[in-house]
Amino acid sequence: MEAIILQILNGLDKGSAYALIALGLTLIFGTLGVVNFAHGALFMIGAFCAVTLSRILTLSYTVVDETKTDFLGNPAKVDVPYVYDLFGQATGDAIIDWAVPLSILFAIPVMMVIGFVMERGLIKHFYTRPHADQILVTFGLAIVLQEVIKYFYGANPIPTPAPQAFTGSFDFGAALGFDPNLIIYPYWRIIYFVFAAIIIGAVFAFLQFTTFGMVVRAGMADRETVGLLGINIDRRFTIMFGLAAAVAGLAGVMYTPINSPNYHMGMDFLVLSFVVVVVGGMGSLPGAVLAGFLLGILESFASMREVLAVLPGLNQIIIYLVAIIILLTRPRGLMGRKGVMEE
Amino acid sequence: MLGLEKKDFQLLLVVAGLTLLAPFILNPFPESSGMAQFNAGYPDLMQRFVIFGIFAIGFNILFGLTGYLSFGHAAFLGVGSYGAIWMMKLISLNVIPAIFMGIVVAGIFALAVGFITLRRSGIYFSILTLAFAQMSYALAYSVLTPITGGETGLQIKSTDRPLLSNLEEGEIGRANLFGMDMRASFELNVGDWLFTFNAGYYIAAIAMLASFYLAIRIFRSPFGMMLRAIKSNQTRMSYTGLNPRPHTLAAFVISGMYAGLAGGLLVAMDTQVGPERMFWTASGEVVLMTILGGVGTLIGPVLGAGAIKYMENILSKINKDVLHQWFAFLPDGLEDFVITLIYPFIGKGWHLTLGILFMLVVIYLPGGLVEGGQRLARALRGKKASDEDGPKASTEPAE
Amino acid sequence: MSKSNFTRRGLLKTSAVTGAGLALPTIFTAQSAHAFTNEPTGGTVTLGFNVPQTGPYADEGADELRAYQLAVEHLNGGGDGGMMNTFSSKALQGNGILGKKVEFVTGDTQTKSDAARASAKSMIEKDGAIMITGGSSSGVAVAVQALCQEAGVIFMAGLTHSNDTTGKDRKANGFRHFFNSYMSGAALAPVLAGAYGKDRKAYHLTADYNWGYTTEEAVKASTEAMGWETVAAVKTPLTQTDFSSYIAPVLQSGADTLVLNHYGGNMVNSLTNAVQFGLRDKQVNGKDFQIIVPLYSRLMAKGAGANVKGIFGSTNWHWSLTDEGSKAFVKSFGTKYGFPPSQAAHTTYVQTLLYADAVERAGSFAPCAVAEALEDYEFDGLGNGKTLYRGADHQCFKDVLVVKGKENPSSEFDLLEIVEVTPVEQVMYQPDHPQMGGAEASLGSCNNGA
Amino acid sequence: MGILEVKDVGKRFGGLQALSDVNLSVKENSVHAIIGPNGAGKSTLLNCLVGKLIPDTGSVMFDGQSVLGRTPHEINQMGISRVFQTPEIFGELTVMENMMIPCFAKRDGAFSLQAIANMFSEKDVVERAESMLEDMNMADKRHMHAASMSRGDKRRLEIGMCLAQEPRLLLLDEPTAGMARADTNNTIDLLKQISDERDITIAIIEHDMHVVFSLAQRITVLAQGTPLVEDDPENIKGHPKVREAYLGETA
Repeated sequence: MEAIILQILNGLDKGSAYALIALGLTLIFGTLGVVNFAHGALFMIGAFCAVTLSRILTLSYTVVDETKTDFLGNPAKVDVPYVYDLFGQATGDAIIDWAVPLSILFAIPVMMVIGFVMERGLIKHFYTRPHADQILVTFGLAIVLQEVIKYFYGANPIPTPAPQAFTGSFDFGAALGFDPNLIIYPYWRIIYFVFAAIIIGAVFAFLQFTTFGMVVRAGMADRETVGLLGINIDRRFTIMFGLAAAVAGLAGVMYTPINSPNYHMGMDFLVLSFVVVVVGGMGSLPGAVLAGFLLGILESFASMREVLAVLPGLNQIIIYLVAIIILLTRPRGLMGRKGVMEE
Repeated sequence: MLGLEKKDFQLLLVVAGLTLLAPFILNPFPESSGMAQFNAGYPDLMQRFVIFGIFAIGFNILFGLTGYLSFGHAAFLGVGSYGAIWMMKLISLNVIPAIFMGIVVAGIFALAVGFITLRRSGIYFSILTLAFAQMSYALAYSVLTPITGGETGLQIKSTDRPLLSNLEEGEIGRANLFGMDMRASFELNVGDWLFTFNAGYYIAAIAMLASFYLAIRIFRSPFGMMLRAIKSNQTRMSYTGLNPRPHTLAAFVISGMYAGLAGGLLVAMDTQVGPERMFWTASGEVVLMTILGGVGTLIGPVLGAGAIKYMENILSKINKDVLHQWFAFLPDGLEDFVITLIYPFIGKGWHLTLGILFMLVVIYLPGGLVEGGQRLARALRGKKASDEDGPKASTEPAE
Repeated sequence: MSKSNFTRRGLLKTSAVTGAGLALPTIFTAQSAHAFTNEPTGGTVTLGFNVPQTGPYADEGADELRAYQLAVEHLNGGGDGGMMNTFSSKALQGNGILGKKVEFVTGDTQTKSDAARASAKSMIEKDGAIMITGGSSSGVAVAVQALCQEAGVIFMAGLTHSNDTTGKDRKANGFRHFFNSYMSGAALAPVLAGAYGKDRKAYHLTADYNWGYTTEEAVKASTEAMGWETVAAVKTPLTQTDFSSYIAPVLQSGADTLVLNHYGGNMVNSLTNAVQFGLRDKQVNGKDFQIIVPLYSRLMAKGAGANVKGIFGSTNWHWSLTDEGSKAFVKSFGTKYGFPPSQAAHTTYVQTLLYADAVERAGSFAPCAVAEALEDYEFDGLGNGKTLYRGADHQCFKDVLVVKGKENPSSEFDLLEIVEVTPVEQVMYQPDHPQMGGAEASLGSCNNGA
Repeated sequence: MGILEVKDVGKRFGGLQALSDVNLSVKENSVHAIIGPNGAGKSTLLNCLVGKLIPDTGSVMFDGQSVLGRTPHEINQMGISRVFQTPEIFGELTVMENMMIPCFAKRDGAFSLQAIANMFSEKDVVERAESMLEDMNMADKRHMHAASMSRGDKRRLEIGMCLAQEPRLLLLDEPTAGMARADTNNTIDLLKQISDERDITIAIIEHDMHVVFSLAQRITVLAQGTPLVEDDPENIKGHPKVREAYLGETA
């Protein structure tokens, strides 16, 4: 029982990351009809926004400390962050400690701009091109983006911890009346889940309740007609691309304390996020979210040792197995529309 | 000739010429010049050019003709390789049965996978094939370790005693063709040039030419026409009384067998298999080769395969010291500056160059390298014919 | 700058020139013209440095490459000579190898065995490399080692920790200086028993591939021999990035120790996740919960950040060692590059020196002669104390470092502290040990090539 | 007994009863038109005949055999060809290739490995396709890409492709929809010619009364998913029920 509750928690948490990435991917696909292989790279760049902000906050000048020596036996150089000078050491440390949450503010404009530039500069020209071309160009872009990040930040993962206040874990078990320590879950992962839920909710609300969203939804359903109505869909689609980039970026920022970011984290998520989107049904936002959580939960259950004892290796293939079963029983994924991406 | 139209026969002749003379063509620079770094005429890379050419030709039969984008084709290459190496480990070190085994195993696997995945089309098909390939990879890496060797893969060991061989005790078996070692080479020294004619390469090259010939025949045959008809209009296809699925399945299996042939040849040239051969990036690579060269064209996939393998093997080996050697003639400050500019794109930065190349090709040459060649040819012809007409870049898709 | 380490086929520099202009075709199977593959006939000798330059281990590969360049510089008489000065053998003169200037070529393994072999083959076939070295994973090491065996060149393994490299997949032409899973287990167990007691319940998370299996087996065997109980061992996919669903159930199992048989990105993520779950703040069976990482590296520790604090593991070498060899190496590496070398850099530097020294002592580049010179060779002064290159399996035997994540690091490199140097006797095993492939494992016979 | 017998066919989509109690009998070698206002269920009925939809109730017999549960290509192989509202042809293929494909289908069947082997003997197919192109007056366009032709030519090609299979029943779904008057008249002439010269039954769904009354020998009027009347053209013209159905719609 405890084990099952725990894996459901895990599944929701994993699922929220999958759903967030798949959501952005579907937004782009649904509105612009573009298969964006660079979406994982946007997620990765989001994570590196957090790394960059924490680098900016810890920008330092060096002071030679005669009392210490470095590894070669020379007097040690000690880095003193500028924020110490600006705010004093205690406040400075607190600011550095809060780098990841602060990065949210930093990442939104950065990601929007990256999204706009990408759409105007490149993607725009590919709306009418075959999907194969879209795949190749966005895949090329993804490689370029990750190689650029690798050039500046190296290949090694970069630890980007959550603020001290959010370390440790919450004991659900004790709260629910089980023995303590049986069902614990880290605070930051709970925050991630809540954050993802808010973002997903906000995107849905935005599309559901604003005129802008209405037009975009109409455009998703039938682009030509909306165009005929004299509505400037293009500008709205640019904004949607920026929004999707921001969603991916925020997913990345918040993910950094969970796993240290590295330059290939986008590629690691790419295949998975496409599987999620397709299982959900190409172009369906609720489908993407549903599939994200479904696959997250199933993956968690498949990693239980009780399950693995019976079916060794199931954890290796569960995502793909589920994808195959769903696609064979439901031709267009969970909530896909007919005729989308079937040619 | 050979049942081909004149144009196709000429193309086949050109490809045959290029392939057979590859040891010369790929080694244009004298050994002692700085440019020798760009020589690609050594056996391993030449073998890879033609083997991955086969892989891409086969992939193009499926993707180029029917429009079904398989994202898991590397699985067939991998399975073919495993089939071939087991044949060598257990039965015979001769490459023929091993390659044959690779084709058969890959064909059977493709039949099974295709039977299931071809129930869907479009991206749903792509994801289904991807799922099968990723499952194959994951299982080969982990729980199937007893069969696949897991991470370290399979090699021929001194303890392997194939049935039809008479190895000495402790001797490690080698791939051969009726006694001819795949690594046997004939070297030709001409002045400062060294040309290597490798047995393995020529076997692979003959296989490639045969595959290429077969591909032309398939492209030009009514069967190829059926496949193009499937890509063009499946509705009309079924309302014309034709069942599209078995046609597509046949193309899928043929394409899988091409991959198996490539896998078997890889093992024949270099007797080892690792599971990464089936990872999704390897499947992606063949897609990129085909698109880069020109989807649906005959020669495109071969060119694309060559371009990517060349970058992977030549560009990645240029390091800072090599650059310093090249630009040693410049004044020190300028030399360092030039090297700083170039360095991110070569050596460990070769992925960056690859990414940029993909983007440039797809932006400016939607028809891939073949279209680039056609434009170039047109431009040259246009200049010769009349200057006022001028070469006008057109964007019509490459044939 | 006019430094030139660029190389091309050694034989051409001399032999081809004689035929220049004559365009005389010469046919030879290498046997008639050469005694062994890529025999250097000119004034230079080419080594092939095959390291990951793209992919997740690119930083480790870059550090290996730095060490190789340093080694080449030292062999050719440049720099301060580094560990050549502290090396027990004095065969190396600083005039290259056997008087031939050392040049090198580099390649990218991509941490894939196919790519690694392609790269190594191009070094052998195109660049005329006489020895291949490098790598940052066991899959690559085993694949390239087998290739070198076939091609008839020497392979000096880089960072490879799996038992298989010198166990069931050992080859006569391949040599490993780095330690292995068995040694990690054997070195860690007593230290762990001392620190955490002999009554522990361990929970293993194991990367689901060969290296993971051998490491789990080794750590299990040696800790169980100390009295620990293994509660469960769960395999995790190599491609896993989020380990929460594997870590969450650990406490429910009643285990009080978590062993992470992970390396690289897997290890960084699983350790980060485990610390996130607050496992180390918990008490189980009245004991503090502990986490163990059998194989540590500084680059990984850097990736995991503060999460490594207080966590035990083992390592092949660490820059804070104070023997003369290590000090000399750190000084010369640190002066050149501005930061201390990693264990990957150390092992690759040492391998290059050992190879060069063996050639000098053998008086020949012929792989079989070099192998003979390396087999059962005892040396000292290369940072690990007295070391034996055992002839039976081509594995180095030396002291093993047990380290712990440092609580108060003084710099970004100062992440690990040495807890104990486990003497070599304790990590010694028989060449036919069951974990090493048993009696069946054999080197085969050395191969001089075509 | 007609060549096509539809008995009590009903089809429901969710809450919408698209067809109910449809009975229809098409006489061999006649031209039978099915007319009705928009939403009368004409297309649904057609889709039930060719295997795209499976009716919930009733039966559809072609030449004494049931077509229900068969796939479109099986039904086609039984001898029913369909012309679509917007021409469905192989746009990327040449006109000649378009014509060859039905010839192969006729000769080799839906698919078999034998058929693939047969494909390499194409001489008779080429001859047949060429004569078919002659018949359709399209021989001069044989090397054109089908997609680059005018709509009228595409229609002509599609009809030719259907005829190449020598079907016993040709189904046409508003073959003149969206055509200019001149093209429409050409199509009428073509269909007349086909009906006169060949042993073929034609069932046509049409909106354009000019077309219907120029061609049909028998007419079924469909309204709200049920047949209202089935009669000869002259009786249909003034039929009160028909007026009601159409006027009710247009008023």
